[in-house]
Formats: sequence, structure tokens, C-alpha cells
Amino acid sequence: MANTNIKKEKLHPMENLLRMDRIPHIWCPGCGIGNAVSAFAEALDKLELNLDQLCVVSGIGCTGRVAGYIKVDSFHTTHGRAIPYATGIKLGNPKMKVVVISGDGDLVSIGGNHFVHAARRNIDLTVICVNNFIYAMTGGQVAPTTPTPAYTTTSPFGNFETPSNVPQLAEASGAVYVARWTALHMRRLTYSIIDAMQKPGFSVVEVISPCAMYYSRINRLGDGLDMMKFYYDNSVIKHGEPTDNLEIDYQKEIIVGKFVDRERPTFSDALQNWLKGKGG
Amino acid sequence: MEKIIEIFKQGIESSKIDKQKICMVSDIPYPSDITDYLGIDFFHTSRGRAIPFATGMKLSNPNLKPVVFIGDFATLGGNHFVHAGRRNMDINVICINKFNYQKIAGEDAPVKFPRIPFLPYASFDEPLNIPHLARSCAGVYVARWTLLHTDKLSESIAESFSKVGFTVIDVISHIPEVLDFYYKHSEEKAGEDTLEVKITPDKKIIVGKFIDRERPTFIDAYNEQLSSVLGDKFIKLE
Amino acid sequence: MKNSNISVQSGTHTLTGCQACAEGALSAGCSFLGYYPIHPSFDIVERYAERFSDVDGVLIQMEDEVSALAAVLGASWTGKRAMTVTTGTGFAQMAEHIGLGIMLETPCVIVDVQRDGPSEGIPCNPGASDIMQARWGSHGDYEIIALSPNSPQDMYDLTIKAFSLSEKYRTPVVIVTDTDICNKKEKINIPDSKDIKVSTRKYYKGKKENYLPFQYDTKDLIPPMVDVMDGYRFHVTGLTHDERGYPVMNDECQELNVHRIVQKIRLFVDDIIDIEEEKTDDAEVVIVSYGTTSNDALNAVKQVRKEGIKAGNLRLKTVWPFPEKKILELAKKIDNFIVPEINYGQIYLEVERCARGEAKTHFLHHDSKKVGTAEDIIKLLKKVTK
Amino acid sequence: MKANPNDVFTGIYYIDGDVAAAYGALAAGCKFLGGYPITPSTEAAEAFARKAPYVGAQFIQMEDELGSIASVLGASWAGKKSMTITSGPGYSLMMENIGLGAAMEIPFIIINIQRGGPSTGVPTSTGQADIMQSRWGSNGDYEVIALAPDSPQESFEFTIKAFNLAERYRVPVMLMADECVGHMTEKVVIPEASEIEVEPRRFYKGKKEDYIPYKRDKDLVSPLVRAGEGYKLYITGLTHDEKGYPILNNKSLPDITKATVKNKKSTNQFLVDKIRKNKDDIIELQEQDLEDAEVVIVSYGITSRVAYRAYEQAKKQGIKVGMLRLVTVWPFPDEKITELAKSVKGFVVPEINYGQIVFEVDRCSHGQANTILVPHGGASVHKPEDILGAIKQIATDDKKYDNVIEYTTSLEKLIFKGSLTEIINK
Repeated sequence: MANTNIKKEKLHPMENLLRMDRIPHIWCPGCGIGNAVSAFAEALDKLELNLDQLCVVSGIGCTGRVAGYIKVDSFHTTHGRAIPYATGIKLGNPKMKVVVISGDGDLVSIGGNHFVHAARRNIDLTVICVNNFIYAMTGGQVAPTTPTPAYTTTSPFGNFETPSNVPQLAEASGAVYVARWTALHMRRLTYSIIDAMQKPGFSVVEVISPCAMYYSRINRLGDGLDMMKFYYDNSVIKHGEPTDNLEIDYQKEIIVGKFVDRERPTFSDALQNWLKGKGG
Repeated sequence: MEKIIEIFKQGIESSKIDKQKICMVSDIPYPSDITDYLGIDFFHTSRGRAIPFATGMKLSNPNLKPVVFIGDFATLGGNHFVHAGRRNMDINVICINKFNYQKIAGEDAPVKFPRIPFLPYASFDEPLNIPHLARSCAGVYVARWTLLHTDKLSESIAESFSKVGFTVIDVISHIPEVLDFYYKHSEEKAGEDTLEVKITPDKKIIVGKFIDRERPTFIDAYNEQLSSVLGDKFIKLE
Repeated sequence: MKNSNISVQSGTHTLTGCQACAEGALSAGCSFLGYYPIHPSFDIVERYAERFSDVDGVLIQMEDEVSALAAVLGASWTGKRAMTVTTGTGFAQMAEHIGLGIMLETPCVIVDVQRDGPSEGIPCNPGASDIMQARWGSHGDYEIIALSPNSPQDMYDLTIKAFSLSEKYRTPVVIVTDTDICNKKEKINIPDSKDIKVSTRKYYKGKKENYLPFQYDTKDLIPPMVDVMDGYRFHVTGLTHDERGYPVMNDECQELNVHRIVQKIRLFVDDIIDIEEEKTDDAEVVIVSYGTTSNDALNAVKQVRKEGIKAGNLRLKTVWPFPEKKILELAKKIDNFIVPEINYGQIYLEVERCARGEAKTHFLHHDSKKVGTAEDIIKLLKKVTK
Repeated sequence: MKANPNDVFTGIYYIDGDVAAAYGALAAGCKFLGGYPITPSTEAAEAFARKAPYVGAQFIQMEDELGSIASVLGASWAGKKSMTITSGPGYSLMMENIGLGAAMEIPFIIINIQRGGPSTGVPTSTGQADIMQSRWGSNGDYEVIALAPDSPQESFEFTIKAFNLAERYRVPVMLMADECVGHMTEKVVIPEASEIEVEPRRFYKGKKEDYIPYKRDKDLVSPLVRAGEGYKLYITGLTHDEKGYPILNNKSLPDITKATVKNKKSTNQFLVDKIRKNKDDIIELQEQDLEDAEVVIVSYGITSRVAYRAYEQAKKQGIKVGMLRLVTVWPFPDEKITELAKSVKGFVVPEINYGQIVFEVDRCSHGQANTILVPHGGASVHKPEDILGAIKQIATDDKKYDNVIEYTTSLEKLIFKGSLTEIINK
């Protein structure tokens, strides 16, 4: 197919960014991951990056499959280890722009330590965390982000653990850019991703997404679109809100916005300075 | 016996807690006479896994009071730290924090640091702000002392025993000369915002009790939630 | 190789095994070291840290061993030669990512400095009890290459060889060494840089559109590789994948994928295996040894030869894949095998298997305290030849 | 001892192997499950979580597998029977702490619902490639016990058996089920509590002052105590002596620990001996027509059900074939195989991997009989025809081979248009 110069009609507006040979994707109808991918693709389009220099790394889970649909160098790694894998790529080739797209369970639960430490080191990565409050790929288990007292298959009598507050964890560990949007804040989300990708250092964008298949079904919250609308309608934009207040309660108001935007030397900068100081 | 253990012993004794119920879990080995010295059980687990080990103990026998000593905490067990805090597991964590700073509050250390083979990057790889991380992951009691604040540290330990929930005490420790230097450049500020207590070369080391609050523990939340759903059929965790 | 910066300090040096390993890595052009500090492997890191700017290298202390190997795999895909160093307990944590390395067919080198005993064991004593772990440590089916040096010089040579093999076969290679060799200080000879030959990975040369990350019908079963940023826009996954690297989950794909990964090593064992024989031609009893134990075994052979016992030694430089044919060949000639190991029987089982009942196999628990002495081996040699 | 009636959900169920394993664990008196979701083992954790509050058991979903196994070790020392449940990748993450469990001699069980590997592999389909890993996966020397069920009913029964063995020998016991068993829904009969034999924990009964943690009884196993009862336990993963105190190398110790180093005898030897010497009590096999067999199928787990079909077909065709099913995969029945090898022509070993147990069989046969491997990469089970083909091949071939023969399966022929060896030789 190398020499087809005939202009074909586009199958999809983002055709050049997606692996069209893998469509249809695996996500359920009404899932918010698609929105996150669209926003990401839109951001790439607007950024006009050299896509050869971009690399997407994912872990395991529903969101972990994102890497497989974006037509750049993409890695689908092991559970929770997307960030260290991406760290290796970034340090191995500092020219690369590395984006980690994964879910809440992958990044905050099993990968929590890597999240904390990559933020502490301030490795130049952009992390897009799609938070759907549940482990969806394995069939709806309780996640560290599950609000109380939501029902899941491993909390059959209601969740009682305090949920994680992803922006706060990111801030406390040293991330330089932290924002949160719901899956329907498409334009704002897109611009947030653009900001995050342009920012040197560890930046985190959390996307609140519905899980139509498990979270909403077990808790009887309607279909995916209902939930998406619910999240959108119940969100309040408060830029610069202290991250302490960002806990998400069950079916309550969600504070969204850009919370942290600060400067810190990245790992590579610090390394270069240190090497200079050493006379090397 | 190591200094921290002596202080720990003072802490236990002044807290009037039933010694038998304390289990010390650590990922660093201590001399084998520690059990006789303190009169408690001691478990040396694999690196970084002391907190989940203690979590298992606590849930199996809620009467136990596991105390976790973590050495160069900052790395291996970070995730367990965050999640135990989030769950508010009734565990007391004592972090032995041995960071290296040639400079504190703009002043150079008077001694040459011992060679630290583990950390070729020590001079620029920023250490975690442990009190702040502990606060962010919802610890109920957070304090920091150097090892030379003997009395205050032991008081703090005793106090943490009276708390129910995830407590963190960041203990700054080092070889005596350096520790002395750290001690001289520390400043007590109780209730300081944990964001401000990050250790940097141009500020004094801030010590003190930063957080003291109440939250239901994992076991309380579990019992409450399940009783409300299941009523009598539920066998409480006690 | 794109990043072919190598740094060779030719000449004779007195180095410990650890330092020799770091020198070997630098000579082989290793430009990424991700690690988590653990006794007794950090001396390698130290030496590397002193000199890594010579190869434009990157050195990073990760938060644990799990992430150390993950970072190494990531770096390898950027075209760097990458390695990690650890010891038994850390190696156990790396298990999952060894599987990922196998599945993504990523070249990398893992140095496991073994210590004695399970779990934390005795950190300062040498051991040889991770040998089977190196072969079977990760879940799922795979073949691995493991090398076992017995002196600092060997450590240097085998580190280079490990990089060579990993690049050639697109697979993680493990160096299983122990504290004894790593702490031993000896004279080593570092050759001229032009005498050092490291295989480079097979890069893809065809048209961009036709690139298949896991092309199966190559002659040597090893698919050609590309780096990130070369513009191939490839996708790779730890899931069972087809030639394009896309996940397809059925038994046909599993066969295509895993069987090839297994066979790409099994069918080239003759090329990979490296053994050293000492007086096995006329031997009646042969010691099969590896690592630090082989020094003791060689001593034992030397001493009993004086007394007229026809003993020989077979030293495994590559422990995995196992030299099955050689063992059988010897078994047909001799009566007894002796397998001294610093464990409770691992390679012994392999020798027993390959001997196929043609020769008796005796196991000897060579306690870590006895490393450096050959008495127990001599005793057993005498006993079996009586 | 009989099971506690409160823990046993007596009745006839139509459930899958995962759920059956959870019921088995509860019936055995398991009171703690630390888990982390991973396909295909999650159903077991879910079932456990649903039933746990009624029996006073505790389920916690930890932050990762490293945490879940560590919590299980802790729970076991606190006095509860405990377990974790996982699949391949999670199992790999647990390796370090399995070693710790073995070194501390903690009784606990791990249920590994195997899936196709390596790495993430095929999460929703079957595999049997973690068998060797269960034996050798952690660093250092230790012995474990592994059981392989082939139906949901066995999944229930073997879980109880696994707990009994773990408590009996103070050793980690692995239940190496696979996705097929885990997701297979069948009739499961859970008997009355009075019919279930449960091994109670061996608690120490003597005086508190005299307690020595690793002082062994005649069968090389030492009694346990609970943490928090004033025994002043010192328990470490470092190599230790009878009292549990670490043995360290004098030369390179920090000063503080030097004082405690005396002449101590390591207990490592016992970690392997307590299993090797009690092997005969542990090993359980199912035999069929072995007396006059010329060809013996050695199988375990789900494969034995497929192999049984091949066995029946071979019988019909007049081939003298027998079946040896390994109920306990580890420790391996060396002597049994050696004995059989003397009388049979060959072994057929079908496995859903590219050769693991087959090498053990080959080793134990000491070259007396041929061994043929029927490999399978996973994601489905063997075709009985392939196993039958292998039986025929070995029954008709009189040559003695120097190594394990690999049967070229129909799948391999289909994918590679022949075998991989041919591609190379082309």
C-alpha cells in the first residue's frame, strides 16, 4: 500500500493518530476512556509534535489498552510498572516525549510507589490517569479510589476504606502540574493535556470517567452517558484549590480544575548540574 | 543497644501500654537480644514489606499493637506506607531517616561524611518530605525529631501509643558527629504546616509534632459498615 | 549500534569481581544501569558510577527492584545496552519483569550476586542457590541464558559475553555470580578496545511500512528490532501478540509467540553453550562445577591426580542452557559424576537427568563456609573411586 | 479435628473452581485472605469477601501482590490460617516473600490460577507453565508442596488438603490450579462439617520460658505460637539458628550485631529435609492400569482430564497404556517413576507448556524408558488426538532416545507449516 496517492475519505478525524487496523476498540459503550483518548489525540494534533518523538506507555487494565490504539511508539507493560518503564525510556533517550496513560488501579494502587518516586525525582513524564473508581478489567473490584460506601464485587457490603486523593498524592510527592477534569470537559481536558505536555517535569492529569459496565451497574447509577453527565453537572471548577479538599465523595460534588502549577528542576537538570559540579 | 531502641523502651514504659501486645516489625535486623531488652516480639521481614506484614497481624488479631521500624524507608515500601495511611491501619510507624546533607541552613557540616556507597546521587536526588506524605495519606499523628531530642522523642512515642490509627514519627538519625550538626540546626515548631517542613540545605530542620487528629480506623470502619448492612449475622472483628 | 560509546581501560589492573563486572559493562558499551542498592552488589554500581559519564551513560537508583528492571527494559528499547545488578532477594522481585523482557524480546543483562540461603539468608556469604531460580523464576514458559563466572577476569569477560548474547538473541541474560567472586581482588587483563567484540542487535533494514516487531519466519527465529523514535510507530505488549505486536489471545498466537521464543534458544544451544574441560579425556570421575565452586573443584582434581585418581572437571560457563549432550557424552565414558554445590541440590538434578543412568551422580553440599577449601570434594572423590 | 460447622457451607452447588476454592478455604478454617484482583483468580476473592463476614474471616484487598503476600505472612504469625490467591504475574511478584515464608516456616497457602504466559500472556485462558516456578521461583533453597486439582470439586477438596499440609509441615503450600479449572462450572458437593478433616495449628503447649521457635519435633517440624502472647519472639528472614537469631558473617558485620554472633547452627538444612524426609506421607498419586502398562501417561491438573480421553481411546485400540496422575506435583515422586521406568517402554507427558515436569520424569527414568513431551503453549487445552498420537509414536518406536522427544502437535504443524526445526534447517 506504499504508493497509493489517491486521496481516500477519512475513516476517522484522528486517523493519522490512531491504529485504524485495531478499531473497533475493546471499551464498552459509555466508557470515558474513549473521551480521554480523543482529548489526547486532539492535544497531539494541536501541539504539532513530531510524532516520531512521542512514546506512549501503559500498564494493565482497561486504560492500559490505550497504548495499543495510538499510532506512535507504544508500550503495553506489566501491571503498575508503566511509570518505571517510561522512566527508562525517558532517561535512555531524553529527546523523547513520554506519556503514561493508565488507570487508577494501575497508577495509584500497585504503582503507587513508582508514582510517588517518579514525582519526587521529577522525571519529565506526563501522566494521564483515568479514574473510574473501580478495577473494571478484572470485573469490578474495589479500588483505592472507590468512594465510600460504593458497592463493588470485593466490597459486597459497601466499601469502607477511605479513598485515595490522587491530586493530593501527586502534589505531596512533588508533581509540578496537577489537574483534574471529568470525561465530558473535553475542551478543558485537551488544553490541560497540552499544558501538561509542554511543562517539563512530572505532570498529572486526572480524568474522572464513568465505568458503565461495573461501577454504575453494581451501584445502579444508570448508563455511561448518564454518569458522564452526572459528573459533569456536579463538577465545580476551582482552579488552585488546595489539594486537601479534593476528596471525592460518593455521588457528590467533584472539584475540578488545575490545582498545581509550579517549577522544580527535573531529574535530568539536577543530574547535569551535579555532573558539572563534579567537573565531569 | 542502639540509641533509638533505648528511647523506644522509654516510650513503651512511660505509655503504660500492655507490653505483651506490642509487636515490633522491621525490615532491618536488630541484635538478637532486643526481644529480651524490650520484652516484646520482633519480626524481621523482607525489605520494604514491614507495613503489610504488620497489617496482616493487626487484622488477624486486632488486639495487637504493631510498631513498624523502617530503615531507609524512602523507597521500597512507599506504596504500602501510602495505602496503610489511607486505610488508617492502627500501626505505629517509626522511620529512621538517615539523609545526607552537607549543608543545613546555609552552614556547612563540620565533619566529612562517611562514604555512602548506596547513594551516588545523594547530593541531588531530593529526599521525600515524609511528614507531608504521611499527612497527605491521612495519618492521624505525625511528628519529627532528631535522635538527640531524647525526651521529646520518647514522649512522642508514648503519645503515639495512645493514638488509635496510623501514626508516623520521622526520626532523624546519623553518625554522632553529623547528628550533632543536625541537632544544632533544628528548630521546634509544633503544628507547622507539613508542606513547610521539607528538609532543604538552606533552611533549618523543623521538628515537632505536626499532626494530631482523629479518624476511624480500618477496623472501626469495617465493623461499622458491615454491621449496618448485615446486622446480627456479621461477626465483628475483635 | 547507535550508542556505541565504549570505554575500555586497557591494561592490567587489580580489581575485585564487582569492579571487573562494571569494567566489562563499560567495555561492552553498557550505557544504562538501573538498580536498587542491595548488599553485596553495590560495588558494581560504585565502579560504574565513577565512570559512567565516559560512555554518556545513565545511572539511576530506582525505588525498588521491580522498577529497576522495568526501567532497564524501557531503556533498552531506546537502543541502549542496559543492565541491572542485584542479589537473590532483589532477583526474586524482578521475576515478573524477566517475563516481560522475554515476551518483548528485549536485550538486557541482569547480574545476580548470590548469597547464601533463602529469603535474606546470610548477606555476606557466597551461595549458589539461585541457579534454578534464574531458569524458572518467572511465570510462563521461556528459556534463558545464564552465565557463571569463577574469577574477576572471568567476570569481566563474561559480562561482555552476556551483552553479546543478549543482543544477538534478543533476550535477557543473567549473570549468576556470588559474593566470593565479587569481593575477590585479582589481577585482570583488559584487552585493547579493538579486540573486544560485542554483537550488535539485528536492526530492521526494510521498508518502514512493512516492519513487524515480532516477525516469526526469519531464518534464526529472531525478529529484527528498531528503536523508539525511529519513526516506526510500533506497538509492543506483554500480552500474547501476533507478528505486528498486537494482542491476540488464542492458542494459535500463543504457539506462534511462545514456542518461537522458547525455540530460538533451544535450537541454538550449541552456539550459546560454553564449557571448560579439565582432564576429562581419560577421567573416570568427573566433577561438574560452576561459579566459585569450580575453583575448589579444580584444586581437588589437581590434588587427587597426584595420587593417581583419574578425576576431571567440567566447568559450566553457561549454566543455562544446560549442556545436555556433553554430559551424556561424558556419562557414557565414565562411572561417576560429582556435583558440588553451595545449595541442597539444583544442577545436580540436571546432571542426573542428562546422565540418563549411564553414570552415577553424587551430590555434595559444599557449604558456604567451605568455599576456598577442597577437602570435602577430595574426600568424596576418593570414596567414589574406591 | 473436624471442621467447624459454622465455616462449612454444606450443600450441593453449581459453581466454578475459583468459588469452590474459596469455600474450601473457609471450610478449612481460613480466616484471612489478602488479595489483589487479577484475572482469572478474582472470583475466588469475591466469593471469599461475600462469605467472610458471616464466619468472622477477614478479606482485605491490598495495594499490590507484594503487599498481599506480606500481609498473609503477618496474619499467619498472629495465629490465623491465612492464604492469598493470584495468577501468574502476581505470583511472580510474590516470589521474594514466598522465600521469606519458607525461611520463617510460616504455614499459609497460595492459590495460583495459572494462565498462559510468560508476562501478561493470555489472561483469560489457561496455562500450566508456573509449575517449575512454584518449586524454584524464590531465591535460595527451600522445598514446597504443590497440588494440582482438575475439577471444581477437587478445587474445594484440595484447598482443604493444602491447608492441612501447610499446618502439618509449617510450609507454604501452592494450589496450582489453572484457568480451566478456575472458570469451569460444575457440580460441587460440600459435605457436612463432620466429614471434613481439618488439621489444627500445632500450637506450643509447654512453658513460656522454655519455648524455642525452631526446636523441632521428631518429624522435623516445630510447634508455633501466636505473636503478642509474651514469648518474646525474634523471627527473621535472615538465616537463623534454632532460637531464631540471625547467623551472620563475622567479617563484614556492623558493630552492633557482632556481639550476637556465636557459634550457631543454621536451620536451612531443615527447610529441605522436613519435606524430603516426610515425602512418603505427602505424596499422593492416582494410578490406573500401571501393572501391565507399556506406555504411561504422566499428567497433572486439567491435562489429566484430557489425557484420560486419550487413554480410553488408546485402550480401545489395544495399546497397553496406563495413567499416573500427580495429585501432589511437588515433592516429585522420584522413586515411583524410577520404578515404573524399569517396566515400561515410555512415558507420555502432556503439559500446557513447552516442557517442565517432563524433564523431571526424564530425570527419574534414568534413561530406562523414553519420554515424549506433548507440548502446548496455552490458551486452550490439548487435543486428545495429539496425546493419542504421542502414545502411538512411543508404543511403535523401539529406538532408545538420548533426550526428551518433542511431539509435533497439530497446532505446530498448522502455524509453522511444519515444525520450527524445519524453518531453521531450510
